[in-house]
Amino acid sequence: MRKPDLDEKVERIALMRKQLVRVLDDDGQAVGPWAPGLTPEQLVTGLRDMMLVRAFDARMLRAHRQGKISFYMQCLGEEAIACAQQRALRPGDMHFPTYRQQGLLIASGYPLVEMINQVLSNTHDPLKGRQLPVMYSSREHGFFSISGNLATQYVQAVGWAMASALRGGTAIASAWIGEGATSESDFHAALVFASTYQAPVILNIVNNHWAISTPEDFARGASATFADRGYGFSIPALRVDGNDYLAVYAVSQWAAQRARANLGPTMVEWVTLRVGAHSTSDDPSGYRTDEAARFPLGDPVDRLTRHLLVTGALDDARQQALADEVTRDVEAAFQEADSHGSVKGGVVISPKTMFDDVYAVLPRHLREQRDQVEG
Amino acid sequence: MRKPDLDEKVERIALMRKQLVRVLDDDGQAVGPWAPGLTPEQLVTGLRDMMLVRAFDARMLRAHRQGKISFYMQCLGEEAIACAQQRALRPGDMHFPTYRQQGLLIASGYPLVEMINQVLSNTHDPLKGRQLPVMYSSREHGFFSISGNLATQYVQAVGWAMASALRGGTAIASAWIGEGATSESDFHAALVFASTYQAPVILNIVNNHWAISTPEDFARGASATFADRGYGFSIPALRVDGNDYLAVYAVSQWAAQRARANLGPTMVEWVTLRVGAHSTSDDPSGYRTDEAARFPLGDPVDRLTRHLLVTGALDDARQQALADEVTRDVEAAFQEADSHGSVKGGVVISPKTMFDDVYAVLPRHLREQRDQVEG
Amino acid sequence: MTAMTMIEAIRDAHVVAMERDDRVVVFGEDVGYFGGVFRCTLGLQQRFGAHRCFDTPISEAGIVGAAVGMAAYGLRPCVEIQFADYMYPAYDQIVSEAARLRHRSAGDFTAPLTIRMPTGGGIFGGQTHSQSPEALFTHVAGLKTVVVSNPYDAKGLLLAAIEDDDPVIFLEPKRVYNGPFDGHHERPIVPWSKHPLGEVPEGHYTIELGTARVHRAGSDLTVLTYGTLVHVAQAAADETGIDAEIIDLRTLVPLDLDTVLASVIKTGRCLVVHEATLTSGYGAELSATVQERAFHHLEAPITRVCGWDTPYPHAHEWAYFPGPDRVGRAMQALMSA
Amino acid sequence: MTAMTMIEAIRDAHVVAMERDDRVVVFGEDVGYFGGVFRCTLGLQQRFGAHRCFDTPISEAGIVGAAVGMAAYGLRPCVEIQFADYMYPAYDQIVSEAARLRHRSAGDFTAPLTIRMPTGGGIFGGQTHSQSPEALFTHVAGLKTVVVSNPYDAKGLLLAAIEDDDPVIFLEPKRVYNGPFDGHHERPIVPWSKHPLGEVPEGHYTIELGTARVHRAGSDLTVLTYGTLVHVAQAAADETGIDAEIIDLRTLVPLDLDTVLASVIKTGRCLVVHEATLTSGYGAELSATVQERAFHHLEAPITRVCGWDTPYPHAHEWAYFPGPDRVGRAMQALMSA
Ligand SMILES: Cc1ncc(C[n+]2csc(CCOP(=O)(O)OP(=O)(O)O)c2C)c(N)n1
Ligand SMILES: Cc1ncc(C[n+]2csc(CCOP(=O)(O)OP(=O)(O)O)c2C)c(N)n1
Ligand SMILES: [Mg+2]
Ligand SMILES: [Mg+2]
Repeated sequence: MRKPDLDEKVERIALMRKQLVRVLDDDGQAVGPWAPGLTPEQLVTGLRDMMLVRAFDARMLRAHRQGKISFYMQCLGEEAIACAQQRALRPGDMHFPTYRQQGLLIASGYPLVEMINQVLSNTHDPLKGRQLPVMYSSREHGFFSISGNLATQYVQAVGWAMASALRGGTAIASAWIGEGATSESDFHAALVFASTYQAPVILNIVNNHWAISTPEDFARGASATFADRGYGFSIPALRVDGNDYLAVYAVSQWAAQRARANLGPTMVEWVTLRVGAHSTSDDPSGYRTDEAARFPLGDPVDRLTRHLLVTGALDDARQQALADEVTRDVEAAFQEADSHGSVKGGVVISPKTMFDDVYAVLPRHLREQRDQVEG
Repeated sequence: MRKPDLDEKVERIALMRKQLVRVLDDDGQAVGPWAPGLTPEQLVTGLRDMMLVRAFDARMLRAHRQGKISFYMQCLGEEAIACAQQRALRPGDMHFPTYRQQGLLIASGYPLVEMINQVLSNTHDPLKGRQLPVMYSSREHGFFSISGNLATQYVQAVGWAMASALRGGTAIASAWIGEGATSESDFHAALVFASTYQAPVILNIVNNHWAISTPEDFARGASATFADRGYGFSIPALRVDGNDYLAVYAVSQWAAQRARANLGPTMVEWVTLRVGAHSTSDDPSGYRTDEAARFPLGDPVDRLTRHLLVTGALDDARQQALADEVTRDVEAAFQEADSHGSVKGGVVISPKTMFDDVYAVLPRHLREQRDQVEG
Repeated sequence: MTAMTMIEAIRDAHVVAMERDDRVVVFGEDVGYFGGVFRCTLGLQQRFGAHRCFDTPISEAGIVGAAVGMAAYGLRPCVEIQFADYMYPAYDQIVSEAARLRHRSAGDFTAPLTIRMPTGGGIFGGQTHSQSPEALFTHVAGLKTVVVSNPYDAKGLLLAAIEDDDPVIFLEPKRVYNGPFDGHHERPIVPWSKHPLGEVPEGHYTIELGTARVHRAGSDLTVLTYGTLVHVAQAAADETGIDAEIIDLRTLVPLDLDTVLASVIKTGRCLVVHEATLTSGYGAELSATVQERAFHHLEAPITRVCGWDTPYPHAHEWAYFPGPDRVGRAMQALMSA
Repeated sequence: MTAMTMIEAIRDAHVVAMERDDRVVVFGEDVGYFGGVFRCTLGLQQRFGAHRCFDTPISEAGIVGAAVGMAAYGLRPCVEIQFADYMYPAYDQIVSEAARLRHRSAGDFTAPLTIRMPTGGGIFGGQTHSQSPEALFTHVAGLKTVVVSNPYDAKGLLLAAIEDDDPVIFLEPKRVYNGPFDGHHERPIVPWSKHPLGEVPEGHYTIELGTARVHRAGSDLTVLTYGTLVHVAQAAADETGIDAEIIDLRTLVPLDLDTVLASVIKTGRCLVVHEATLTSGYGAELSATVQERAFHHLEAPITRVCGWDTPYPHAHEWAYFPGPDRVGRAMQALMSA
């Protein structure tokens, strides 16, 4: 599919929201104008990012089965989207993620052990045991504190981008949402503000076809695509193969360039599939058959691997080495984090800390309440 | 502009959201496929409806200047939209209006004296003095209780339409909103639900170019039109000359037929101008110059009058008789209502009635509170 | 009589209501095909069809807004908000619309709808799966607010709520869905099948909104509470040996003031217990009201034992939750005050 | 010192804040070009440019949501909700986001923003231009809630709010924008220029959040109140001859408990007055707290005089509003209780 100029008129980009931007073809070749021209090293890094995310998820699910954690959310099958966009953006940019963008943190080099500390709610949890597992936060790594309330982050991202523009900054914001949550009201507020103020923001919609038990149709309604929503605001909107690392990288880069060149917001619908359950509290067998096997877009890790093998950037030995490496990294991080206790094991930081950070300075009524708590 | 079949594909209607449906040409002739073919009597009735609305507004503004009422909102220049749509729909249909659709009530034959009783908050006020002037309600006349909170009614209309469809009814709902209020979140909820459930509802957007002091640009953002919003949900969306009684009638009828034929929602952007102030509390001189004079769409009353004169359905004598008649009707209604007191004059129904209707049955705590109120 | 969990009792109430009145429609996120994340609506779509029970887009404002419109049409919607923590996007439709429609239209339009939502903590849900927002509803004139504590009441109160002509907020503490949790999280859960309040009559019955239930008669002090904390208060009474009269309020608005005052006048001491944040919680209203009307009967200040004024913390759930120890200590302090 | 209306004082606080700190940005509906429907931001856009003060689409959720994002970036947004009655669409962003951001991220992100909104009735605004929703904020941990009653305080408190590192809800009773309205709606309005609290210092000063002000010293009873009702209480004291100590709380959360308790312990009688709906209003919290901490000093039950539990009615505004007669009668009843 063609690649429009950064400042091409939105009407001319219009039809692309019904098609699918793709770079990797069925033979593992990178084809067409969207091919991002990454070096072999960059591509191997991308593959390693995705493998690390996958290994991380697998290890956490194992920890869940072992009763070490109470809750987890994997992103199986969706790894390319967050991993590639993270690499396409710059330090200083700010992502406003959902609970399914662990790839952003991992590809940014955020320490795995910190993530696991959070998931275990142990004595080293950077969030001090306050948040459900996977609700990470890291300003330093451009990862906004995840909210349990869907869609709120979408308009916050627009506000952050407006602030950057108002201050003459070059940093951009990237907003993330699942296709189901586009039904929420804050999605609309975000589009209105992004369109009116032409904020430097990427408006990502991860269409993984499911919102817990509800198929994407309920959020999409009669539209052909979610990208249509952007078009209704004259926000250039593309629909992209989200399981194609190269396409994700290229489109993210294009959208980021548009934002940085003051050409305003870009919406991207990433088409993918939630391969696993919604969360560890969910059992999809009650509402869907096993689609993963026959999903046409394939597995993002396999597809990038194939490309690297076909182009000779990778061989079997290196691939195996990578696999061993990520497993080792994850396991080492897990062991280290596990040594700091967990909420399941009853080893957490002092409950008195729950009164901190409600306000910048502890007010009297919270001081009095804290004094009633032991520990 | 062409008139599509009721079941024409939304993509084929797409471009019409950028154009303007119009029937009355500059010479006062009804032209093109949208001409609704109304009889001369129907047209004179339409003219009379609009003249009555205008006379009513003028009388209320006079009452405000005289200190008889504290607040009023006129619809000067926008009369055609509500008046024509009311006549194009059927008894049993339900409108979910804003405060600027008094034309719906008047064209439905709702007694003027009841309206004025409400505006005066007198002893005969059907709303018992509870609501600000102009916040009418009449189930019987298909006019849903007006809310002071913008946009809430839009999704309620969709719910009402869904209910009608679920029950196999033939009644449809008509949702109303100002262009400024389309920024509100409930507008989005309405579009999502209307699109997903294909509810039999007309989604009216009255684009009168102003939201208090704020020009329409702030709500519209980068889009060319408000009708674009509907297209983002694959809801057929037209843009119509709202000062052309015939165009309003024809498009309303078309949208109603679509809804009744189970072809789903239709969005209509009615292009018009708020000629007067936002309300009697507002003084537009602080934010706009007098645009009314040079507004290209003209005056809806003049334009229909001209058409009737040109086609011979009206002559000067009949026109004068109509003018006298509406003035007389309004004045008589005002005198009658005025005899029932007003909040400004201190004559209202017992304050004890404020405790009624909070619940279906008065609970103990409200009984006790009521006992503390005198009167 | 059948032994039922609270989930089964709620499901059964839906079935009875939908069979008796075809104006009853049920919808919400994951409510239709799947039967709800807590399975409270399981089987309704299969039994009554997708026009009576259906899934919705993820829009709480849309769910309640559409329900208001449907109720104005003449239906009786009973909708689910997946967790009470997610009701905020619907708050405008609840407060400005459902609650006020009858009053502002002088009875011309009404909004007889029921809004169900799971509340409360104790499942390690963190700050957005644990909230108890009842005070945000009790402050709003025009709403009735119900909190259930057991299967028997849940069925009877839900049927009453659906049949009520006013909007009813129906709060379901999720920690007691499967058993009468008494705060002893370290012990195995007792199932409802082993509890008398798990015995649920078949068919139709209602419990009048606005009537409290004396959960445990006693003479030492009065505990005003509701939801999960009813069972916690009972454990605290049992464990301290204090003869507490525990009142399960069931309906917060309208309040069964007669039952409340009779008890406080009898005991002279009053403890208010809830899981929600203390400041401006519903306990404040209870304390203020009891104090106004029974001042001269009070032998000690009315005490509140509530959630702390912090978000509900994930790892410190049990330090936050007002468990039997904290409640028991408050009882002892109140007896010696 | 300059005589200012409360509107002018608020405008002046904006100017001072924007001059001192270029991170302060101001926006809302009709706030930019026009200067706000109550003219509180008049001239700011002209003076500081449209990148510092601007109009927004009509979306309260968008206004607060964008402000949270801007605050997280490092700005200090001060936004206006046109009427408090229209804050509900923003309630999720306020409660779930602004209030919790610091806590949930353990200080990694913060939301130092100020949300101003006109509150209260007395202008025949009907049910959607008259509400006082303070209790819906005081229940939410993480928010500070301020209610102003006069120009001097308004300027000092608004500057403190903007400089505060936490989200502050800043409530402006519109009935006292132009003068110290004492509830005698039948009399001509006294302008602020004739009142000592209308004297406002030039330049920068702040009033610490969490400090109450003894509006009138007295020994017979304590009145806990805020906003417009401060002036009503004063009228009631003057007219009944009861030597009431009137405390203008100014900040509801955090509460200046020392000032409150010292007064109640001194007088032994406590009257709580506010315009918001009684049930679960902030008065309930005041009553419950005072009762808990000063029980043995109380000579009579704490009494609340508040708005009725109905929507704010247009025509019966003065029957709803707790005016000097009702407050005066409650004072007399309290003295003879
Ligand atoms: C306001 C709100 N409503 C409901 C929920 C419950 N909920 C959590 S995730 C989810 C599904 C979201 O689906 P989608 O947006 O498609 O994201 P995905 O899980 O597929 O990544 C729901 C309904 C919530 N967290 N917040
Ligand atoms: C939720 C909400 N926010 C703000 C307001 C205040 N307000 C009343 S009318 C209005 C402007 C609406 O403009 P528009 O929708 O274009 O309708 P018009 O007045 O032009 O008919 C505003 C901001 C309100 N009533 N409700
Ligand atoms: Mg999804
Ligand atoms: Mg307008």
